[in-house]
Amino acid sequence: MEFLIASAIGMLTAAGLYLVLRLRTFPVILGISLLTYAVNVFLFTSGRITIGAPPILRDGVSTYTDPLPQALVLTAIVISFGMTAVVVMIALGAYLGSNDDHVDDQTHEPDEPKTEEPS
Amino acid sequence: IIAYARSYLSRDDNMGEFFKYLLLFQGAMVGIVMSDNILLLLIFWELTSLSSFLLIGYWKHLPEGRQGARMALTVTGMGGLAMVGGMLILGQIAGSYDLSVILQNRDLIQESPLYVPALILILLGCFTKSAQFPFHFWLPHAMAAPTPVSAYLHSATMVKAGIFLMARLWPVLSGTTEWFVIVTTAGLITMVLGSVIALFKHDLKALLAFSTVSHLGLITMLLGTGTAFGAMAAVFHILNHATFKAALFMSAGIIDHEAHTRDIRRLGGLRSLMPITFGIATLAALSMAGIPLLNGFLSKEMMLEEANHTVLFNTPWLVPALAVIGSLFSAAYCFRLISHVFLGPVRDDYPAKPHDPPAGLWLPPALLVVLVVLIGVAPFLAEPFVKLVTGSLLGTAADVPKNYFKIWHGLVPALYMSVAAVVGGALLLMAYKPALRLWDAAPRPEAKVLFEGLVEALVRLAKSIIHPLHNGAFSRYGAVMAVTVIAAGYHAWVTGTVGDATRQLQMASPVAIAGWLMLIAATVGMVFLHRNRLLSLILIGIVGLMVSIGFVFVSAPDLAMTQITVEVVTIILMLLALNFLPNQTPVESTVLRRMRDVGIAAAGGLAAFVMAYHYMLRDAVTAPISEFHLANSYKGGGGTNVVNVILVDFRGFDTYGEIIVLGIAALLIYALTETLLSSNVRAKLLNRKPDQPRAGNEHPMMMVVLTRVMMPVVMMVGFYIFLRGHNEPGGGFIAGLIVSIGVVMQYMASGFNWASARLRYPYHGVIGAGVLIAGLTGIGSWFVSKPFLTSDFTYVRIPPFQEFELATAAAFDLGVFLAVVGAVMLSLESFSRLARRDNVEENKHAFDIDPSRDDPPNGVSPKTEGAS
Amino acid sequence: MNKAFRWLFPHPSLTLILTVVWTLLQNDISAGMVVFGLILGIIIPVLTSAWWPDRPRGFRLGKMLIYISIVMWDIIVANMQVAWIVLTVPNSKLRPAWVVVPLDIRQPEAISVLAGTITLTPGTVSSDLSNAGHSLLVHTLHTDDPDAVREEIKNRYEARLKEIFV
Amino acid sequence: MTLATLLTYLSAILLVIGAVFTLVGAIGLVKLPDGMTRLHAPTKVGTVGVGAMLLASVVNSYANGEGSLHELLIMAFLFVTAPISANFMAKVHIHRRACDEPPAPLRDDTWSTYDTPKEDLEHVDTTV
Amino acid sequence: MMMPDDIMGWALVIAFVVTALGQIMAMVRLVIGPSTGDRILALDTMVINAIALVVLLGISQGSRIYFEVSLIIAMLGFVSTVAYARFVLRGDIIE
Amino acid sequence: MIHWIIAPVVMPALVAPFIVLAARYHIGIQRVLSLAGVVALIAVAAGLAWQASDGTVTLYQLGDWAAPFGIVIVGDALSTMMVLLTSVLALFALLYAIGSGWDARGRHFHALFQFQLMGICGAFLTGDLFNLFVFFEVLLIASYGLMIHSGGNVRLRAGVQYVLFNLLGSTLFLFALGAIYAETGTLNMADLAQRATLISEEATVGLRIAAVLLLLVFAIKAAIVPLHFWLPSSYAEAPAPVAALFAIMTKVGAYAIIRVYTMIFPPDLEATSGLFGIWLLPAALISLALGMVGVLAARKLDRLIAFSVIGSMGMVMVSTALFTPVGIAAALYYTIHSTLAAATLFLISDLVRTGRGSLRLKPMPPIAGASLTAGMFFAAAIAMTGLPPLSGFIGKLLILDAGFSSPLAVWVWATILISSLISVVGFARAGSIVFWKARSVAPEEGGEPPAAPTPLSYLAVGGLLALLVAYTVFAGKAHGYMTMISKQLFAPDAYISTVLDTPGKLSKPKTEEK
Ligand code: NA
Ligand code: NA
Repeated sequence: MEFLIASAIGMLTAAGLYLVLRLRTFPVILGISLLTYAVNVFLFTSGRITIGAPPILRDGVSTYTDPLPQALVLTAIVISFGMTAVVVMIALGAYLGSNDDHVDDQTHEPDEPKTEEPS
Repeated sequence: IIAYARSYLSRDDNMGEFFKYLLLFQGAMVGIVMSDNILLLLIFWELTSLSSFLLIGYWKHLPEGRQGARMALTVTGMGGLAMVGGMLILGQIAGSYDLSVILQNRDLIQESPLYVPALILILLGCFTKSAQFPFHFWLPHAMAAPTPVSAYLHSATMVKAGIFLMARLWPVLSGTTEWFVIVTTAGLITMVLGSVIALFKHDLKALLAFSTVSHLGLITMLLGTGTAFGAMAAVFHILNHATFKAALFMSAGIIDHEAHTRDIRRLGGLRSLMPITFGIATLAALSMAGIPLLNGFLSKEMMLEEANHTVLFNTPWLVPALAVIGSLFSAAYCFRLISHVFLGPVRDDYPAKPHDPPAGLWLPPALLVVLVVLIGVAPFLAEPFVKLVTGSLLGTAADVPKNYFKIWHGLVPALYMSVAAVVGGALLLMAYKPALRLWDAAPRPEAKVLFEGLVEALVRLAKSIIHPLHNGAFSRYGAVMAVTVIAAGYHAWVTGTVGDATRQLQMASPVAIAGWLMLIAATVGMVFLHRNRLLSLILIGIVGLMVSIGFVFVSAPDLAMTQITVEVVTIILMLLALNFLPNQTPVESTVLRRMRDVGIAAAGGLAAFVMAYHYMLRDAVTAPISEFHLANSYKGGGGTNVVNVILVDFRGFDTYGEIIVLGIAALLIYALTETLLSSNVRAKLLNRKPDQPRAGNEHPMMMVVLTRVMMPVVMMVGFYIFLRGHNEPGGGFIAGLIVSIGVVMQYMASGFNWASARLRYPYHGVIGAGVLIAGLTGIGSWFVSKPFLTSDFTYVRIPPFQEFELATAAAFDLGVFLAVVGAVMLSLESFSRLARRDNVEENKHAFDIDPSRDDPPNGVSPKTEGAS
Repeated sequence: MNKAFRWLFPHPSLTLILTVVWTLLQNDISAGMVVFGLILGIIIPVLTSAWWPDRPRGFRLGKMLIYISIVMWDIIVANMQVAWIVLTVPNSKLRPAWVVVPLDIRQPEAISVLAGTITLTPGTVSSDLSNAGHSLLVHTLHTDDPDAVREEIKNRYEARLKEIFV
Repeated sequence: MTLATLLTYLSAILLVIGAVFTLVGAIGLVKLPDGMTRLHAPTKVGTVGVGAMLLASVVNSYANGEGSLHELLIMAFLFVTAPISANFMAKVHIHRRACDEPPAPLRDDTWSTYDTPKEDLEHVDTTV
Repeated sequence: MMMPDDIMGWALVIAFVVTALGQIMAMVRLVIGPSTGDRILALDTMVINAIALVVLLGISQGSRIYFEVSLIIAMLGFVSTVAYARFVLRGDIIE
Repeated sequence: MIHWIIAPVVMPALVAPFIVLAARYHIGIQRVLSLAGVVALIAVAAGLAWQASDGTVTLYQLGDWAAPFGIVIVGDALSTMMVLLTSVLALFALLYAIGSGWDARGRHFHALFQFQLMGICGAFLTGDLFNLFVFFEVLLIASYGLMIHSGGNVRLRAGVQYVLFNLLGSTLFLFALGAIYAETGTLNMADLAQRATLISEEATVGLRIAAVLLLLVFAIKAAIVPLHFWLPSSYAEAPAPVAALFAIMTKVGAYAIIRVYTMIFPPDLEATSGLFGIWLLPAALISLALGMVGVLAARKLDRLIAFSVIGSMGMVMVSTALFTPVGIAAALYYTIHSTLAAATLFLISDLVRTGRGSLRLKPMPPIAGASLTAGMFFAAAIAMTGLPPLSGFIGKLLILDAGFSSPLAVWVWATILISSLISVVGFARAGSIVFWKARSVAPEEGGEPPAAPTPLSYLAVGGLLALLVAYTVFAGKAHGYMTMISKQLFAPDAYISTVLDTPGKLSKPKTEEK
């Protein structure tokens, strides 16, 4: 069991990293989502694995899985959801403005006049 | 000097600014002299460089001004930093930054291994500031500054700051061979070099500047000898030089001001035109040349005397010889100054008609010259002052020499030497023309060009380092970060010790293996199929589904529900975005690059695997705090769903932050949408053509009909999940997502326009209300003098309902619920507002095709013409 | 009075459904739950009624129940048939076909229910509606006689629906 | 042979039935030749399979004494949503021309999916 | 009396294994496609099977805690299926 | 029950939603509310700082749950000082935003600004690591919003990278937290400090991994090379007042490092010994050098300032990485200085932009309000490059002094001295190009002269400069205070006992139980 979960975390991380290193915003964002899955599961496992013992108090039941990591993961899921929405929006805005969804900002010299911000 | 400057500067220059800088500078100089704490001294020291930068650069529009200023700042700044280093070392050795203390610890300092570095650093500072070889080049280029400045700066004070400091530290630093060799050599070379260059300068000020350099060299050399007599000579010469050089600079200024040129070749014959200036300048120049009865002569005698007793590199004749050569050239340029500027025939091609200036200009130099003569004739007047200063300089290191100041010492070698120098100088001037030709023929480096070149080269180098490194290549940034993290983690791992596993491995059921297989398959699929973006979205849907199921499997129903709902909303968001983005990701990176990325990814994956596996097989060092949560969730939190109690009670503060994150996300998305729609993007969006022909029937009937029943049910389920969250899986967050998805369902069925036209929620308000409710619930506990977010609960019974719980946590959860609904809906709304095109008219009805509505029996509906 | 009723119950059947759903959710049929469910069943439709502007016309619940039971039975039977087809008939012998069903019923709800029924009774998937909603495109997995399929649909289901949604 | 036992047997049987149907659905999904035919197996056979399992859960709950009916709700959801999903997927096949051309409708002039907005046809040809 | 529980146990094992198998087969279809419709269908199938898995888990643990999960999957899986389909059909899923 | 300590978090967290709820369409009301909020924040922060100045540690148990089971807010000298710094900085950034009209160039500026403050204050005050993560996210997502405020392609493209990079950072943070909890079973810092000592030397990897990951997370925030790549573009492209506020964000990373690696993983902790000694100081030195070289290389004023921020963070980290009381004290002194200096420079860059229309380091026609702007620029540059008489010089001396004891003393001194020479050259070059060369270029025909900045803008900048001067004048006092703080940091017992020995709802401290 532990091996399955750990290897799944590893696999998700690897795939996530690979996609994060791609050149377009869309795969990069997907990669980050994969990383988020990986880290959420990892964070969950920090309470170790217990099967069939959800942390819902029941009379006469004494073993529960560690509830704290679950709460933490829940928070993490929510936050990374917000983050994903934001990064998708910003990436979209950048694409709509420049018709270019490269994540690398090399289409222009960072200091050339055309980058001047009219403000 | 200030008096002089006022009448000198022309009206159109900004006097205020100028005097601001000038006074700043003076303050700094005074500071250097006064301060007894070396840190304070350093401050003033740096301040002089700085203010001189501003002073020199005062005439901004002249490029020489700017470059001169920057060169001065750079060179002296560098020296200053060296000085900082040296001084701090000194302080560290002496254990105090008090100058008086440091001066007490001569032996301690000179025995310390850090003495040499300290000495070198400090001398670096002094030499740069006093323009000693090899840093003599910056001074003359500071010439662009208005005359009084350069006069003051260069002849009188700033450059002497270095000398002053050498003198000040003389007791602790001098007397060692390092000191002697470095200082004396630098001094001698500077003296000779300076005078030689000065002789061949045509710009009056340049000539004077280089002569200053040479005289500073002289003084340095005297200090370098390390004898008390040398020190006294130095002090005396400082005094004399200050007088005649300042006078000369002012005269130069006057000439420049009157004749509108400083080029010696264009001057001459001014004797008759401006007699007063002539008198002043001549006396000062002769003094500088070392003619008896003028103060220059006296200190020069002492210098030659000292030189006689100085043996450098075990060659007794070296120092005297150089000294003579130096003073020979210096005599030569003094004579040249007199003859080529004032003597000779009156010319008719001066740029302006020169005549003596008003007293306001010539009086100050005149006074100085009076001093020159006075001291020259009656040296004993200066003697007490000089000896006093020397005494304070020597401190405990040595006693003030007994020698009296007199004009006639008898036929000592020094006299022969100075006669030789003067005569030689006169002869050299007669042979000036050929000598000049020789000089012009001789190749020599132009300091300014070198400096500019150096700085530009530096800048180029810096650019070649910085710009390729920070060229916006995120993929490289990410790679660097990943590698860094992995490396640091690996280092931590190998330098640590691995304990034995304390937990048993659990058997994996076939179902778990199947789920694992699918997760892996989907993940790998993501990597190989990510170029087809829609497909990769479907795959990530699978990943999410599997993770959720996995959560159910490992007894985390709350997580599973959250994951799956978040999953759905995320996918909807991504689809909304993908609608604008290209549907394919082209192949761009080389195979090599992809190999590199695979390597990094594999390493990262391995690291994550090892970590996870390591921790899962070992227990925490002691019982985790969650035991408390399990034990007190019901007693103290009034809920049996411990996860939910943690979220809204034990760690409600996290949740508070979490919903705020969501709220911000929505506000941000909304704000950006507004910005985009008010920019040129709007037009682009309005007449955007779909990248492929769309199917007909925007709002299918069946979907709408279903939604009408489904949506209310979903709402109810959401409400249900919300209510029971505290005791069973569920809670405000999941409920919020469910409800929003219900609304989205409606949007998808009947379209955004139709749905929001019928029922418009003020999503901003919902978010704000949510966050406020959560916050106010927290504050509520203040009124029972409990900390923020302290929860309380009670059980009430209203027939016919059975007893149910009322908890403040529920109010907090309500805030969460509202914030989530508002955030999700506002984001989705913003996204879909981008998609509004102007050529689509708002649909009147919930769905397009409705025979019961528009039914000409077996007729043709308005939509049909023009269909394929 | 009538207006008040209409306002309170924009969609009585929906209220009923919601009440049932609530009791099912709570998984206990106590008075309190039913009452609470009823309250929700009233509130939610009122809140969302804006999205259901045109009230459905008459609707015969009894016949509907009969219809549902028939469909249930068909589903069970037909599922076995399809299972058999899937397992036994090789792809080469499989005879899928399009069937076009002209519609006599007009009401969206009726059409939707019909389409749903067709889809749920295996072997047929209602795939599309004509652009004015007068015929339904049905895909059959395996049949030799499309017309028979059409007839069955019209007689067995559409006829009944016509009586349910008047 | 108590009622509980009977119910347990019943739910076991239902489980197996459900399993069989689920499997058939999956097999159909893999085996059947083209998009439209593949649509048949899982959307409904699968649905019934899950339905059976849900029933099993209900029965089982009664077998264990605490009766619960709420699985029926899930069933209801599945049964009302399945046709819509199927309909949409069919539309996808039709729109993407992933199936053979259906005959023209009897009364109207085209199927709603083919009813592509005019402005789309101006700049791209419909063959995707 | 042991028999019924054994039978139940076996039935559960069969159900679990078969459903898992179903998932894997659906995954195969999802990967090989060929058309987007097939892939959406595969996803939809997997969602439904996922519900089955959760229900089975509930039965095997004799716990009702997992009801909400399966309920939500049932409700929302449908939404994502429709969303994918609408994207293929119309591009804009909320128009 | 005294609630002041929570105010810096709650106040902005109430002001912001109220602005969203009530004043969404009235920039005027927004400005008033926002300003009022910040002023109140300053008052509270000042009070808290004064309260903590005598070494008292104020504990606030959220939800009345005792640490480590609940989340606690802890106000000690360091955290309250940072909060005060934040609020003061915020005031001037806000004044400038209003004065320059930046806040009206997009939606929700003030709400985001308040949320940003909430996040920063929370990060400084919290005593719980996961809660720290949450506040990091709050301040980050608010910063995303502020950074892309008013849009524009360049800004958005820079924004994408900024967000993505920080998302990676957040992910790393979660990995670290998972490791921490898995290894120690707690999240409360004080409790961690105690549990870390329980680790046996046969099994240290768990804690070491956790510690190093955490350090890397904070290093990203502190923009230490090679984790600094997110900074230049995002700070350069961010609206000036936002960039000014961002000056404090890098310090959050520095703060976290100082807090965690003096209290939880102190230098003398066996389990984590030799974890980062060999690379942290060098990395800091490289950051310093690279930042200042960047100053020399930059082609635009805003990027130049951004690089100088990296450099100054390098300075802070150099001093921090010594992990000696003297070093930390110097680091703290320099932290405040560099925050103010960087903020001032960013605002000035916007003055230049307003007057000149461009920040390119190319000779251009004279700028509106040149002399005043120039004066301010040189003053700020003097501070940033560490020339006397301003606080930068003092800070530099302090750090050099602290570095004397390090085994790498030679490197430390060489890097600091040389890099500050480079920065002097860089700033002098930039200044003379922007303000002096301008005289030699004739204004091009047709182009209407850009408007001069508003007085309020100048007031904001002037205020910051005044602060810098004051900070220099009272350098002695300030450094004394920093020394006190770093003493407190290296003797965290008071902190730990206050946090862990205070009973809460349903719980007594361990010490009493046993
Ligand atoms: Na994240
Ligand atoms: Na697209």
